[in-house]
Amino acid sequence: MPETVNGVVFGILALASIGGAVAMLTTRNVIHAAFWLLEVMLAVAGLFLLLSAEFLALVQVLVYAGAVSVLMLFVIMLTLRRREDAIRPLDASWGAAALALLFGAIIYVGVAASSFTLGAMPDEVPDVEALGTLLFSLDGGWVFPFEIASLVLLVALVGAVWWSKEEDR
Amino acid sequence: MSDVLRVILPVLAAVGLMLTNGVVLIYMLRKVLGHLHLRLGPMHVGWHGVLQTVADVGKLLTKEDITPNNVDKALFFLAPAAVFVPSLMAYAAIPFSETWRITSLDTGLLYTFAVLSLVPIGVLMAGWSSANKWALLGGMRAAAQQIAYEVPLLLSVLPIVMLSGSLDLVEIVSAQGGYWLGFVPRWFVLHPLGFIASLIFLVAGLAELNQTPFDMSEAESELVAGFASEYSAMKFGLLFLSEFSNSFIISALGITLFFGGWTLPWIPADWVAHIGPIIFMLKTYIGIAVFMWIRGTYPRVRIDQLMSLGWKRLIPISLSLIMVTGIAMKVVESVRGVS
Amino acid sequence: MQVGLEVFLGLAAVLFALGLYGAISKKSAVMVLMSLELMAVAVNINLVAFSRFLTPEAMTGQFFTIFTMVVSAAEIGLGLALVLAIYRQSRSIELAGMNRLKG
Amino acid sequence: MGYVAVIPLLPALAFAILAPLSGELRNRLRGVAVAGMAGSLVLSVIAFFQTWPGGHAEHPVWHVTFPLAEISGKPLEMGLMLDPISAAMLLVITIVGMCVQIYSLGYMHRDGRVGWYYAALSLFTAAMLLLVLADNFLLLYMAWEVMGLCSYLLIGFWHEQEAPRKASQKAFLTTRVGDVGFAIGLFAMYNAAGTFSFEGVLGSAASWAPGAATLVALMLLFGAMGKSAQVPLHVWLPDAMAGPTPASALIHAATMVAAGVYLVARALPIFEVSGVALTVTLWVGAITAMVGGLLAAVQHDIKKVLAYSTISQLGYMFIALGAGSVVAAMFHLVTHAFFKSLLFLGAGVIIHASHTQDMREMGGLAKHLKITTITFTAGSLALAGVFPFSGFWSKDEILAVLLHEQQYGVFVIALIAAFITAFYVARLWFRVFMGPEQSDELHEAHTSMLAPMVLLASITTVIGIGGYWFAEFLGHHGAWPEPKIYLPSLVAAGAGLALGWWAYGRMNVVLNTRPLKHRAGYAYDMLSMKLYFDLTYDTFVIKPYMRLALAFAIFDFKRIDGVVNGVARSWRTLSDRGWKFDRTVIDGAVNASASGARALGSRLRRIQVGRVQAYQRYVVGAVVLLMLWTVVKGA
Repeated sequence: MPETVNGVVFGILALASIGGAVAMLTTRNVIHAAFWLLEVMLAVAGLFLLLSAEFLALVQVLVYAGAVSVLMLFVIMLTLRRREDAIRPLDASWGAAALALLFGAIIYVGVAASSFTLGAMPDEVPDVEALGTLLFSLDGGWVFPFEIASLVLLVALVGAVWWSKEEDR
Repeated sequence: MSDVLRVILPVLAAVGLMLTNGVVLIYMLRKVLGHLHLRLGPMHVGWHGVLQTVADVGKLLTKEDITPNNVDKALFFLAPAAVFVPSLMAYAAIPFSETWRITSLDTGLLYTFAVLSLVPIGVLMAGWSSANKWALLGGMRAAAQQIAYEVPLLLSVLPIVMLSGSLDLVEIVSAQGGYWLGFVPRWFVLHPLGFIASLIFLVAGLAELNQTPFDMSEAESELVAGFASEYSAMKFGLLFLSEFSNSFIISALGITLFFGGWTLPWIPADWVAHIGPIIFMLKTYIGIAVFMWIRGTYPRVRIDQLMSLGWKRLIPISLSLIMVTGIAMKVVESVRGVS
Repeated sequence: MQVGLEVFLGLAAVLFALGLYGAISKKSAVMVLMSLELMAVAVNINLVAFSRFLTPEAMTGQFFTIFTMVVSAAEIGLGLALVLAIYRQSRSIELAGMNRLKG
Repeated sequence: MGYVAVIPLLPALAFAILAPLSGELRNRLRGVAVAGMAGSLVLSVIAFFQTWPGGHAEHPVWHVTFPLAEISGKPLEMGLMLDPISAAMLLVITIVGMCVQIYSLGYMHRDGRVGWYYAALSLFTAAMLLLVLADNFLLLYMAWEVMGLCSYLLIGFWHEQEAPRKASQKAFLTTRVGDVGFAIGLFAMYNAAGTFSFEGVLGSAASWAPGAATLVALMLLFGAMGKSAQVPLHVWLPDAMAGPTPASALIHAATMVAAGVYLVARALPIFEVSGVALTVTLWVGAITAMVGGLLAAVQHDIKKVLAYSTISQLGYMFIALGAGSVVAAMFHLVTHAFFKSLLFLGAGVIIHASHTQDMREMGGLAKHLKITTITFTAGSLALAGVFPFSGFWSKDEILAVLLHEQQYGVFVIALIAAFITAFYVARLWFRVFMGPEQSDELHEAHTSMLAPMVLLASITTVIGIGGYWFAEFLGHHGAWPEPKIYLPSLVAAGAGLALGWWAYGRMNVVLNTRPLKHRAGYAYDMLSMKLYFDLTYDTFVIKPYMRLALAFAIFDFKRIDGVVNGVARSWRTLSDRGWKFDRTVIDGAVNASASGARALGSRLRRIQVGRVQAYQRYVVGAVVLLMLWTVVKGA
């Protein structure tokens, strides 16, 4: 029974994410594309929930949906000179399509040829508390990579502020 | 079938609560602001005007739903829902009492913030799709403000998470049980670090709600009604409703984090065990009344003042508060360990 | 229906290929950045799925996901700042116009 | 008793705090130096009373060593120790140092670099304290050199002026000559004893190879002569008076110049083994006492009188050492430190009041500077050796030792020196304090300057009586003065004072004629030329050296430069050829490869379209190819 529920939920989320991605690439309106991207992000957050990655799902919503999408929308709106500029040509490219298709096909072949035939998820379920403990424990934990990641973020923040400063340059 | 019921009933309850809350809050806002302005507010429909809101709802429901010509139709229709749904979802983790809540989550606090972070998207959607410069400006202002103040809001909560050691809202409330010195309730608002955190939370929360003194997004004198300018009838109603619902959620979060949630001090817990939700609602409405009090008292700040307050004051303060909390906890721990 | 690891991998592959297509075909810098995000998300699905199926206790993939999220947040912040800076210079965010560093 | 190690540390700490600061801040924080000094003083007093009653000279009261390194199997140890001699020295250094620092608060307060002055003073004090606490000759030598540096810094404190600058160089170089001797002595000592520690060296001195002890002793004596300004290395001390007066009081009267005496006193067993060295010490002391006294008698600069007087008194101490008496030398060192620093501090007040250093322009100060007069008089009488002031007792002890050792010749010289001392003391005193006033704005100094002087004067007045217990403290038998010694001594002092009064005090007028000059013109000229020491050095050392340097310079220009230029010219010719080769052959090859690369580049640049997405496609294409390869290979 739960297997079926899982399958149905996965099917919906997969449809949502792939459909959203396709819509994002095919819509001619940039603003709509950004909203479609948001939809994909939310669907992926759902996929994370399906994979019992509760914390990551919430971070996905908080970061990608809550922050990155809004940032995208802001930049789009700031770089449009007229409202009508939001409508853009479709930019279809057969070469790119062929390349991407080839890429996907090879990955598909690789996955199909691989030995990953794990049918069911293991019964052990990761939980948030263990995640936090592992993330911040000094021995065998991830605290140093985590600190480095925070440094990366800080540097990026400073860089972004510097770049987007209006005057004095 | 009971599984399905267990899912659907709480959702229906949340929707009901949200709608009732909206109706009640409109009346309350009118009355509170009226009395703050030394006037009476609505008086004619029903006893002391209690039915005024009901009449307003009727008006909203029956009005013609106008869709202006140039709007981006899909987004224009989606926007009210995009504002309403996250606001509704946020009720899921609020603990009205130890047992009265829609779902129990280990990460309830994070969940609430994640859901609330989706609100600006709906606002942007509404602002953009309206094809109206007031709406667009209002929407962008509101979104920028909410994005900016989400950061200090989240950061101000982290000391509480550190002190109580959990993201679970129920655990945070139960961490506030007991007394300091035998009579001071262990509410985090009475904790020296928690007090500073609560002040930051109050300011950031007000900004997050686009409430006076931070209501640039719908400053009537500048932007008509902000991102909601072009909306009418029930779509407008939804936007309005979710705004009231948001202030309910922020107030409820504040009550949970700093004022002991559904508990009452000095009264044995089993006496009030069954009226926990009532206590919680009362506290929440007192919090909302404080918001309204501030709204009726303070003038509006300028947008650049708002931004610099958020980025240059609140974020550094809350970051250092986190650091101080960590150090203080280590010190206390080592002192305890020694003695 | 059983949802196995390879199903997640396949979904991620499709999303990645779509993102790749967008990244190399779109003419607008913002659209390219959005496509890059799509690719990053596809990678994250892979990581989390591997983590769930292979190391549910150690959660290695989840940690990597946290780091890729950090990196892609940094990337998107810088990318958008760059787009804004370029827009301020040339009033355009068309990638075709961004060839002033060409030797 | 580990706190003893803190005694030199406190002033060192004060230096470490003050030295890196900016000038302004340093000036304001000079109290740090005073505080460090006060701390050292308190600890020194405690250390002294813990050492009391002394008497066990062989075993230090407190001793700590730590290994520093190992040299060919032999451990090199450094350490500190406290024995009665150290304790007495500690007390003298810290009391005088404290007085000088307090005095300087008033004396130097208008100087713009007073902070640096205090820093240098602190460093000096730290080094001196370390020197007396050292338990080995090497550490002693190190502290010794640091003191030399501080002396250089303080003499040249006003380095904007020419005289202090030259004087500081002279002092540094002259003492350096002695220090070379000291260093050679250390090498010889290590060669002979295999250690530097006092215990090891002095214990084994008796068993050294013949001549080794003499060499070591003479070399150490040479070093001591440089530091303690003994003839013929005394020339730097009078010039050193160009430094600030309080610094002179501390360094060039009370402590640093006494370090030579301390060194010889420490190393006296080696001298006793040698015998010859002892005699040399005795005669060096006698000649210095004589020369210093004679030269002091003809100086007009008040500070130079005191400087030559210091030289003379240090000669006295060497006489005592030469006679083999550590007690007499150390006792005179102690009393001299107090009364001579008192005299210098008094001279500072006098110079301040009368705005000149020339005694001929002074006079009548007694009426206006009452406290200064009283304290200065006490110091003068102590210097002259008048009962009951301290100088009487310590000189008496030296004379007693000479008589006991049957050194009658030196005994007579010492008596004459005492007579001369009394004479120039009287000359100084009458010239400065009596006679008509030469300035109408004479005023007494600030209390912060007078208080240290009063303290030193009271010490000077009473300390002499403690000679008996001082000897006991150092582990020898104390003795009270005997008439056969103190009678001649008193007579000599009285005669000197009387002659001084007759020549300078009798007439209540300014003397523009000099009685002595009239009666013995030739001798006076000789003396006023400082016995031709500086002239001799100038003629026989400095001028030939300069001439030699000039000759070398000319040789350098003419011959060596010619060779160098010739080599350069031939190199130039050679490189000219090389350049031509370079142009045609090597550059040709390089240019050929460059144009080849350019041709290649102009083909390759076509793929550099400047569009991001084109590059992206290249990358993705490459990745796809790689993946294809992997999949195909894997299959």
